[in-house]
Amino acid sequence: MIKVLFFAALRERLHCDQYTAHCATPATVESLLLHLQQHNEQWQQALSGTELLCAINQTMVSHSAEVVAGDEVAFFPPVTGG
Amino acid sequence: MIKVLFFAALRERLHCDQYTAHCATPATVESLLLHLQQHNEQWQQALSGTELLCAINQTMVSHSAEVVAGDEVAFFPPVTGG
Amino acid sequence: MTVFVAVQTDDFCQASEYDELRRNAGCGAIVTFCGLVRDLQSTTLSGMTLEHYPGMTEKALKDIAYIAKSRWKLGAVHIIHRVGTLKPNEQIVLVGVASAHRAEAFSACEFIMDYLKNRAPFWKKEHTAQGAYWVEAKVSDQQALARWE
Amino acid sequence: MTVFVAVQTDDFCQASEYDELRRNAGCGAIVTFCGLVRDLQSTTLSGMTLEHYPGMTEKALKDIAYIAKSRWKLGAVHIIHRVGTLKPNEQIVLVGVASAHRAEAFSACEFIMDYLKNRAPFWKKEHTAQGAYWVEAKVSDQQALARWE
Repeated sequence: MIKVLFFAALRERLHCDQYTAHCATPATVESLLLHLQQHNEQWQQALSGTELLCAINQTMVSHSAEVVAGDEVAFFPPVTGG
Repeated sequence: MIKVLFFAALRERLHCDQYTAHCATPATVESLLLHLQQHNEQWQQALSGTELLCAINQTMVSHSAEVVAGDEVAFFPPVTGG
Repeated sequence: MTVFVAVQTDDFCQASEYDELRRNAGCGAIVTFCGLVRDLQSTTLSGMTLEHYPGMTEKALKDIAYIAKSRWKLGAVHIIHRVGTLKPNEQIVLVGVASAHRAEAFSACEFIMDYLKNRAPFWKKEHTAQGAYWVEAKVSDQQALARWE
Repeated sequence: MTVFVAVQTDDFCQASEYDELRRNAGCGAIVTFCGLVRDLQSTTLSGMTLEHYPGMTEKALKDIAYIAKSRWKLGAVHIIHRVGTLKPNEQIVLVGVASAHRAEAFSACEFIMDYLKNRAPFWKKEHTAQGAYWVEAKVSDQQALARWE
Protein backbone atom coordinates (compact mmCIF):
# COMPACT_ATOMS: atom_id res chain seq x y z
CA MET A 1 0.00 0.00 0.00
CA ILE A 2 1.41 3.35 -1.07
CA LYS A 3 0.02 6.74 -0.09
CA VAL A 4 0.11 8.97 -3.16
CA LEU A 5 -0.31 12.77 -2.98
CA PHE A 6 -0.91 15.26 -5.78
CA PHE A 7 -0.36 19.02 -5.67
CA ALA A 8 -1.21 22.24 -7.49
CA ALA A 9 -2.14 22.06 -11.21
CA LEU A 10 -1.71 18.28 -11.18
CA ARG A 11 -4.11 17.95 -8.24
CA GLU A 12 -6.67 20.01 -10.13
CA ARG A 13 -6.27 18.04 -13.37
CA LEU A 14 -6.74 14.73 -11.54
CA HIS A 15 -9.51 16.04 -9.27
CA CYS A 16 -7.65 14.24 -6.52
CA ASP A 17 -5.53 15.25 -3.50
CA GLN A 18 -4.64 11.83 -2.22
CA TYR A 19 -4.88 8.27 -3.51
CA THR A 20 -4.00 4.87 -2.06
CA ALA A 21 -2.18 2.74 -4.62
CA HIS A 22 -2.17 -1.04 -4.31
CA CYS A 23 0.56 -1.92 -6.76
CA ALA A 24 3.23 -4.58 -6.20
CA THR A 25 6.21 -3.40 -4.12
CA PRO A 26 9.13 -2.78 -4.21
CA ALA A 27 8.34 -0.70 -7.27
CA THR A 28 9.96 2.36 -8.86
CA VAL A 29 8.48 5.82 -9.28
CA GLU A 30 8.28 5.02 -13.00
CA SER A 31 6.31 1.81 -12.48
CA LEU A 32 4.03 3.49 -9.91
CA LEU A 33 3.26 6.19 -12.50
CA LEU A 34 2.39 3.49 -15.09
CA HIS A 35 0.09 1.89 -12.51
CA LEU A 36 -1.64 5.23 -11.80
CA GLN A 37 -1.98 6.04 -15.51
CA GLN A 38 -4.28 3.02 -15.89
CA HIS A 39 -6.90 4.76 -13.76
CA ASN A 40 -8.48 6.59 -16.72
CA GLU A 41 -7.53 8.63 -19.77
CA GLN A 42 -7.40 11.87 -17.76
CA TRP A 43 -4.86 10.33 -15.37
CA GLN A 44 -2.99 8.74 -18.25
CA GLN A 45 -2.39 12.14 -19.80
CA ALA A 46 -1.77 14.14 -16.66
CA LEU A 47 0.74 11.66 -15.26
CA SER A 48 2.83 11.17 -18.39
CA GLY A 49 4.52 14.59 -18.47
CA THR A 50 8.31 14.43 -18.31
CA GLU A 51 8.38 17.56 -16.13
CA LEU A 52 6.52 15.85 -13.27
CA LEU A 53 8.48 16.04 -10.00
CA CYS A 54 8.37 13.34 -7.34
CA ALA A 55 9.13 13.19 -3.63
CA ILE A 56 9.30 10.00 -1.56
CA ASN A 57 8.70 10.55 2.15
CA GLN A 58 9.12 14.29 1.57
CA THR A 59 12.48 14.10 -0.19
CA MET A 60 12.79 14.87 -3.90
CA VAL A 61 13.82 11.83 -5.94
CA SER A 62 14.34 10.87 -9.59
CA HIS A 63 11.83 8.68 -11.44
CA SER A 64 14.14 5.67 -11.08
CA ALA A 65 13.95 5.75 -7.27
CA GLU A 66 12.60 2.71 -5.41
CA VAL A 67 9.19 2.78 -3.74
CA VAL A 68 8.38 0.36 -0.90
CA ALA A 69 5.14 -0.39 0.92
CA GLY A 70 4.21 2.33 3.41
CA ASP A 71 5.98 5.11 1.48
CA GLU A 72 4.38 8.49 0.98
CA VAL A 73 4.90 9.38 -2.67
CA ALA A 74 4.02 12.87 -3.93
CA PHE A 75 3.76 14.03 -7.53
CA PHE A 76 3.71 17.69 -8.50
CA PRO A 77 4.52 20.17 -11.26
CA PRO A 78 7.76 22.22 -11.14
CA VAL A 79 7.67 24.39 -8.04
CA THR A 80 7.05 28.15 -8.20
CA GLY A 81 7.45 29.48 -4.69
CA GLY A 82 9.73 32.23 -3.45
CA MET B 1 47.03 78.37 -5.53
CA ILE B 2 45.89 74.83 -4.82
CA LYS B 3 43.95 73.69 -1.75
CA VAL B 4 45.42 70.38 -0.60
CA LEU B 5 43.65 68.08 1.87
CA PHE B 6 45.02 65.06 3.74
CA PHE B 7 43.00 62.32 5.40
CA ALA B 8 43.28 59.49 7.91
CA ALA B 9 46.73 57.91 8.52
CA LEU B 10 48.32 60.32 6.03
CA ARG B 11 46.84 63.31 7.85
CA GLU B 12 48.30 62.00 11.12
CA ARG B 13 51.74 61.32 9.66
CA LEU B 14 51.93 64.84 8.18
CA HIS B 15 50.37 66.50 11.23
CA CYS B 16 48.33 68.46 8.73
CA ASP B 17 44.67 68.48 7.58
CA GLN B 18 44.89 71.16 4.93
CA TYR B 19 47.70 72.95 3.12
CA THR B 20 47.78 75.71 0.49
CA ALA B 21 50.28 74.88 -2.25
CA HIS B 22 51.75 77.65 -4.38
CA CYS B 23 53.31 75.63 -7.15
CA ALA B 24 53.19 76.51 -10.85
CA THR B 25 49.96 75.52 -12.61
CA PRO B 26 48.79 73.72 -14.65
CA ALA B 27 50.56 70.90 -12.89
CA THR B 28 49.92 67.17 -12.55
CA VAL B 29 49.16 65.24 -9.39
CA GLU B 30 52.64 63.75 -9.71
CA SER B 31 54.37 67.16 -9.90
CA LEU B 32 52.23 68.51 -7.04
CA LEU B 33 53.37 65.55 -4.93
CA LEU B 34 57.04 66.32 -5.73
CA HIS B 35 56.40 69.92 -4.70
CA LEU B 36 54.85 68.83 -1.39
CA GLN B 37 57.65 66.33 -0.70
CA GLN B 38 60.13 69.25 -0.51
CA HIS B 39 58.42 70.45 2.67
CA ASN B 40 60.55 68.25 4.95
CA GLU B 41 61.77 64.67 5.27
CA GLN B 42 58.58 63.54 7.03
CA TRP B 43 56.51 64.80 4.10
CA GLN B 44 58.99 63.39 1.61
CA GLN B 45 58.50 59.89 3.02
CA ALA B 46 54.77 60.04 3.68
CA LEU B 47 53.93 61.39 0.22
CA SER B 48 56.06 58.99 -1.83
CA GLY B 49 53.98 55.84 -1.27
CA THR B 50 52.67 54.29 -4.49
CA GLU B 51 49.42 53.37 -2.76
CA LEU B 52 48.45 57.01 -2.16
CA LEU B 53 45.03 57.84 -3.62
CA CYS B 54 44.11 61.24 -5.03
CA ALA B 55 40.87 63.11 -5.70
CA ILE B 56 40.60 66.39 -7.59
CA ASN B 57 37.49 68.39 -6.75
CA GLN B 58 36.09 65.32 -4.98
CA THR B 59 36.51 62.91 -7.89
CA MET B 60 39.10 60.12 -7.76
CA VAL B 61 41.86 60.58 -10.36
CA SER B 62 45.13 58.94 -11.36
CA HIS B 63 48.50 60.53 -10.58
CA SER B 64 48.83 61.74 -14.16
CA ALA B 65 45.70 63.93 -13.90
CA GLU B 66 46.04 67.67 -14.49
CA VAL B 67 45.77 70.13 -11.59
CA VAL B 68 44.82 73.75 -12.25
CA ALA B 69 44.76 76.80 -9.96
CA GLY B 70 41.75 76.78 -7.65
CA ASP B 71 41.47 73.00 -7.57
CA GLU B 72 40.81 71.11 -4.34
CA VAL B 73 43.25 68.19 -4.33
CA ALA B 74 42.96 65.50 -1.67
CA PHE B 75 45.47 62.78 -0.83
CA PHE B 76 44.60 59.77 1.26
CA PRO B 77 45.45 56.13 1.94
CA PRO B 78 43.36 53.30 0.44
CA VAL B 79 39.82 53.63 1.78
CA THR B 80 38.45 51.25 4.41
CA GLY B 81 34.78 52.13 4.88
CA GLY B 82 31.73 49.88 4.56
CA MET C 1 24.85 28.07 13.35
CA THR C 2 21.29 29.18 14.15
CA VAL C 3 18.70 28.00 11.65
CA PHE C 4 15.18 29.35 11.85
CA VAL C 5 12.58 28.17 9.36
CA ALA C 6 8.86 28.92 9.23
CA VAL C 7 5.99 28.25 6.83
CA GLN C 8 3.01 30.35 7.84
CA THR C 9 -0.17 32.08 6.66
CA ASP C 10 0.49 35.13 8.86
CA ASP C 11 2.59 38.03 7.69
CA PHE C 12 6.14 38.32 9.05
CA CYS C 13 8.10 41.28 10.32
CA GLN C 14 11.34 41.90 8.41
CA ALA C 15 12.60 44.17 11.21
CA SER C 16 12.26 41.44 13.88
CA GLU C 17 14.23 39.00 11.75
CA TYR C 18 16.92 41.60 11.13
CA ASP C 19 17.13 42.31 14.87
CA GLU C 20 17.51 38.59 15.58
CA LEU C 21 20.21 38.21 12.93
CA ARG C 22 22.12 41.16 14.42
CA ARG C 23 22.41 39.31 17.73
CA ASN C 24 24.85 36.76 16.30
CA ALA C 25 28.25 37.51 17.79
CA GLY C 26 31.06 37.76 15.28
CA CYS C 27 28.75 38.39 12.32
CA GLY C 28 29.52 41.78 10.80
CA ALA C 29 27.45 41.25 7.67
CA ILE C 30 23.68 40.81 7.45
CA VAL C 31 22.00 40.25 4.09
CA THR C 32 18.24 39.96 3.76
CA PHE C 33 16.07 39.19 0.76
CA CYS C 34 12.32 39.78 0.71
CA GLY C 35 9.98 38.81 -2.09
CA LEU C 36 6.67 40.66 -2.54
CA VAL C 37 3.45 39.98 -4.47
CA ARG C 38 3.74 42.16 -7.57
CA ASP C 39 1.87 42.51 -10.83
CA LEU C 40 4.82 42.11 -13.22
CA GLN C 41 2.83 41.11 -16.30
CA SER C 42 0.61 44.22 -16.24
CA THR C 43 -2.42 42.04 -15.93
CA THR C 44 -4.78 43.05 -13.18
CA LEU C 45 -3.49 40.90 -10.38
CA SER C 46 -5.96 40.83 -7.51
CA GLY C 47 -4.06 38.31 -5.43
CA MET C 48 -2.26 35.01 -5.26
CA THR C 49 -2.77 31.68 -3.55
CA LEU C 50 0.30 29.81 -2.37
CA GLU C 51 -0.20 26.06 -2.11
CA HIS C 52 2.43 23.92 -0.45
CA TYR C 53 3.20 20.36 0.65
CA PRO C 54 2.78 20.59 4.43
CA GLY C 55 5.60 18.90 6.28
CA MET C 56 7.87 18.72 3.25
CA THR C 57 8.15 22.51 2.95
CA GLU C 58 9.66 22.97 6.42
CA LYS C 59 11.99 20.03 5.78
CA ALA C 60 13.04 21.41 2.38
CA LEU C 61 13.76 24.86 3.81
CA LYS C 62 15.85 23.38 6.63
CA ASP C 63 17.74 21.23 4.13
CA ILE C 64 18.48 24.29 2.02
CA ALA C 65 19.75 26.20 5.06
CA TYR C 66 22.12 23.34 5.97
CA ILE C 67 23.37 23.00 2.41
CA ALA C 68 24.22 26.73 2.53
CA LYS C 69 25.92 26.17 5.88
CA SER C 70 28.09 23.42 4.38
CA ARG C 71 29.26 25.81 1.63
CA TRP C 72 29.87 29.04 3.57
CA LYS C 73 30.78 30.03 7.12
CA LEU C 74 27.50 31.40 8.44
CA GLY C 75 26.31 32.54 11.84
CA ALA C 76 22.57 32.35 11.21
CA VAL C 77 20.03 31.63 8.50
CA HIS C 78 16.36 32.60 8.73
CA ILE C 79 13.85 31.50 6.10
CA ILE C 80 10.16 32.39 6.30
CA HIS C 81 7.71 31.50 3.52
CA ARG C 82 4.05 32.33 3.54
CA VAL C 83 1.21 30.16 2.22
CA GLY C 84 -2.47 30.79 1.61
CA THR C 85 -4.03 33.80 -0.10
CA LEU C 86 -1.98 36.99 -0.43
CA LYS C 87 -2.88 40.40 -1.82
CA PRO C 88 -0.69 42.60 -4.05
CA ASN C 89 2.25 44.17 -2.16
CA GLU C 90 2.15 41.57 0.60
CA GLN C 91 5.36 39.86 1.65
CA ILE C 92 5.82 36.28 0.39
CA VAL C 93 9.27 35.19 1.48
CA LEU C 94 12.18 36.32 3.61
CA VAL C 95 15.72 34.95 3.63
CA GLY C 96 18.15 36.47 6.11
CA VAL C 97 21.79 35.49 6.54
CA ALA C 98 24.36 36.63 9.11
CA SER C 99 28.04 36.00 8.49
CA ALA C 100 31.44 37.37 9.46
CA HIS C 101 32.07 38.56 5.89
CA ARG C 102 29.83 40.15 3.30
CA ALA C 103 30.80 37.92 0.36
CA GLU C 104 29.63 34.83 2.23
CA ALA C 105 26.40 36.48 3.40
CA PHE C 106 25.53 37.61 -0.14
CA SER C 107 26.38 34.26 -1.74
CA ALA C 108 24.49 32.22 0.84
CA CYS C 109 21.39 34.43 0.68
CA GLU C 110 21.20 34.32 -3.14
CA PHE C 111 21.99 30.59 -3.20
CA ILE C 112 19.17 29.89 -0.74
CA MET C 113 16.69 31.83 -2.89
CA ASP C 114 17.84 30.07 -6.08
CA TYR C 115 17.59 26.70 -4.38
CA LEU C 116 14.20 27.49 -2.81
CA LYS C 117 12.79 28.61 -6.18
CA ASN C 118 13.65 25.22 -7.71
CA ARG C 119 13.32 22.74 -4.86
CA ALA C 120 10.89 23.86 -2.16
CA PRO C 121 7.35 22.52 -2.77
CA PHE C 122 5.37 25.76 -3.12
CA TRP C 123 3.11 26.63 -6.03
CA LYS C 124 1.64 30.00 -6.91
CA LYS C 125 -1.79 30.51 -8.43
CA GLU C 126 -2.40 34.07 -9.58
CA HIS C 127 -5.87 35.60 -9.50
CA THR C 128 -6.47 38.16 -12.24
CA ALA C 129 -9.46 39.81 -13.90
CA GLN C 130 -8.96 37.25 -16.71
CA GLY C 131 -9.18 34.30 -14.32
CA ALA C 132 -6.92 32.28 -12.04
CA TYR C 133 -3.88 30.47 -13.42
CA TRP C 134 -0.93 28.53 -12.06
CA VAL C 135 2.38 30.31 -12.43
CA GLU C 136 4.74 28.48 -14.80
CA ALA C 137 8.22 27.55 -13.59
CA LYS C 138 10.90 29.69 -15.24
CA VAL C 139 13.95 28.41 -17.10
CA SER C 140 15.82 31.43 -15.66
CA ASP C 141 15.29 30.00 -12.17
CA GLN C 142 16.80 26.67 -13.24
CA GLN C 143 19.74 28.50 -14.77
CA ALA C 144 20.18 30.56 -11.61
CA LEU C 145 20.52 27.36 -9.56
CA ALA C 146 22.84 25.72 -12.10
CA ARG C 147 25.41 28.50 -11.52
CA TRP C 148 26.12 27.11 -8.04
CA GLU C 149 26.92 23.55 -9.17
CA MET D 1 14.84 55.33 -10.01
CA THR D 2 14.84 56.65 -6.45
CA VAL D 3 18.31 57.24 -5.01
CA PHE D 4 18.68 58.05 -1.34
CA VAL D 5 22.12 58.65 0.10
CA ALA D 6 23.12 59.77 3.60
CA VAL D 7 26.35 60.18 5.55
CA GLN D 8 25.53 60.70 9.20
CA THR D 9 26.75 60.32 12.79
CA ASP D 10 23.33 59.17 14.00
CA ASP D 11 22.24 55.55 13.89
CA PHE D 12 19.82 54.51 11.15
CA CYS D 13 16.76 52.31 11.22
CA GLN D 14 16.99 49.32 8.88
CA ALA D 15 13.21 48.77 9.15
CA SER D 16 12.39 52.29 7.93
CA GLU D 17 14.62 51.86 4.89
CA TYR D 18 13.05 48.48 4.13
CA ASP D 19 9.57 50.01 4.41
CA GLU D 20 10.57 52.80 2.00
CA LEU D 21 12.05 50.31 -0.47
CA ARG D 22 8.83 48.23 -0.36
CA ARG D 23 6.85 51.24 -1.60
CA ASN D 24 8.41 51.05 -5.07
CA ALA D 25 5.71 49.81 -7.42
CA GLY D 26 6.74 46.93 -9.63
CA CYS D 27 9.65 45.89 -7.41
CA GLY D 28 9.09 42.36 -6.16
CA ALA D 29 12.61 41.89 -4.78
CA ILE D 30 14.22 43.81 -1.92
CA VAL D 31 17.80 43.06 -0.90
CA THR D 32 19.45 44.81 2.03
CA PHE D 33 22.99 44.65 3.34
CA CYS D 34 23.99 45.94 6.77
CA GLY D 35 27.52 46.07 8.12
CA LEU D 36 28.12 46.09 11.88
CA VAL D 37 31.08 46.92 14.12
CA ARG D 38 32.53 43.55 15.09
CA ASP D 39 35.66 42.29 16.75
CA LEU D 40 36.84 39.87 14.07
CA GLN D 41 40.50 39.73 15.10
CA SER D 42 39.74 38.64 18.68
CA THR D 43 41.49 41.72 19.93
CA THR D 44 39.55 43.65 22.51
CA LEU D 45 37.81 46.14 20.29
CA SER D 46 36.30 48.93 22.33
CA GLY D 47 35.11 50.98 19.37
CA MET D 48 35.90 52.50 16.03
CA THR D 49 36.21 55.98 14.58
CA LEU D 50 35.10 56.54 11.01
CA GLU D 51 36.78 59.46 9.30
CA HIS D 52 35.51 60.67 5.94
CA TYR D 53 36.01 63.36 3.32
CA PRO D 54 32.92 65.54 3.83
CA GLY D 55 31.24 66.46 0.57
CA MET D 56 33.05 63.82 -1.43
CA THR D 57 31.46 60.92 0.47
CA GLU D 58 27.89 61.89 -0.48
CA LYS D 59 29.02 62.46 -4.08
CA ALA D 60 30.85 59.11 -4.20
CA LEU D 61 27.84 57.22 -2.83
CA LYS D 62 25.50 58.88 -5.36
CA ASP D 63 27.92 58.07 -8.17
CA ILE D 64 28.02 54.44 -7.07
CA ALA D 65 24.20 54.27 -7.00
CA TYR D 66 23.99 55.65 -10.55
CA ILE D 67 26.68 53.29 -11.83
CA ALA D 68 24.58 50.42 -10.42
CA LYS D 69 21.50 51.90 -12.08
CA SER D 70 23.30 51.94 -15.45
CA ARG D 71 24.08 48.22 -15.10
CA TRP D 72 20.81 46.83 -13.75
CA LYS D 73 17.13 47.73 -13.88
CA LEU D 74 16.47 49.04 -10.38
CA GLY D 75 13.54 50.74 -8.70
CA ALA D 76 15.38 52.25 -5.75
CA VAL D 77 18.79 52.36 -4.10
CA HIS D 78 19.35 53.52 -0.52
CA ILE D 79 22.86 53.94 0.89
CA ILE D 80 23.51 55.14 4.43
CA HIS D 81 26.99 55.31 5.91
CA ARG D 82 27.82 56.44 9.42
CA VAL D 83 30.84 58.47 10.52
CA GLY D 84 32.27 59.38 13.91
CA THR D 85 32.79 57.07 16.85
CA LEU D 86 30.92 53.76 16.97
CA LYS D 87 30.79 51.07 19.62
CA PRO D 88 30.90 47.30 19.02
CA ASN D 89 27.64 45.93 17.52
CA GLU D 90 26.60 49.32 16.17
CA GLN D 91 25.47 49.61 12.56
CA ILE D 92 28.01 51.13 10.15
CA VAL D 93 26.47 50.92 6.70
CA LEU D 94 23.23 50.01 4.96
CA VAL D 95 22.69 49.33 1.27
CA GLY D 96 19.14 48.57 0.16
CA VAL D 97 18.03 47.81 -3.39
CA ALA D 98 14.55 47.31 -4.83
CA SER D 99 14.13 45.69 -8.23
CA ALA D 100 11.58 43.73 -10.24
CA HIS D 101 13.76 40.62 -10.14
CA ARG D 102 15.93 39.10 -7.43
CA ALA D 103 19.05 38.52 -9.53
CA GLU D 104 19.31 42.23 -10.29
CA ALA D 105 18.65 43.24 -6.68
CA PHE D 106 21.33 40.85 -5.38
CA SER D 107 23.92 41.86 -7.98
CA ALA D 108 23.35 45.58 -7.55
CA CYS D 109 23.50 45.41 -3.74
CA GLU D 110 26.74 43.40 -3.71
CA PHE D 111 28.27 45.56 -6.47
CA ILE D 112 27.49 48.74 -4.50
CA MET D 113 29.18 47.32 -1.39
CA ASP D 114 32.25 46.19 -3.37
CA TYR D 115 32.48 49.58 -5.04
CA LEU D 116 31.95 51.48 -1.80
CA LYS D 117 34.66 49.46 -0.03
CA ASN D 118 37.20 50.50 -2.68
CA ARG D 119 36.10 53.97 -3.77
CA ALA D 120 34.18 55.85 -1.10
CA PRO D 121 36.46 58.04 1.06
CA PHE D 122 35.90 56.54 4.52
CA TRP D 123 38.65 55.32 6.85
CA LYS D 124 38.29 53.18 9.96
CA LYS D 125 40.43 53.54 13.04
CA GLU D 126 39.93 50.76 15.55
CA HIS D 127 40.30 51.35 19.26
CA THR D 128 41.58 48.33 21.18
CA ALA D 129 43.15 47.62 24.55
CA GLN D 130 46.49 47.54 22.67
CA GLY D 131 45.96 51.01 21.21
CA ALA D 132 44.31 52.65 18.23
CA TYR D 133 45.27 51.70 14.67
CA TRP D 134 44.07 52.46 11.17
CA VAL D 135 42.45 49.50 9.43
CA GLU D 136 44.47 48.32 6.42
CA ALA D 137 42.76 48.05 3.05
CA LYS D 138 42.24 44.42 2.02
CA VAL D 139 43.36 42.83 -1.22
CA SER D 140 40.17 40.73 -1.06
CA ASP D 141 38.12 43.93 -1.39
CA GLN D 142 40.05 44.91 -4.52
CA GLN D 143 39.50 41.43 -5.93
CA ALA D 144 35.79 41.63 -5.09
CA LEU D 145 35.47 44.81 -7.16
CA ALA D 146 37.55 43.43 -10.03
CA ARG D 147 34.94 40.69 -10.57
CA TRP D 148 32.49 43.29 -11.90
CA GLU D 149 34.81 44.70 -14.57
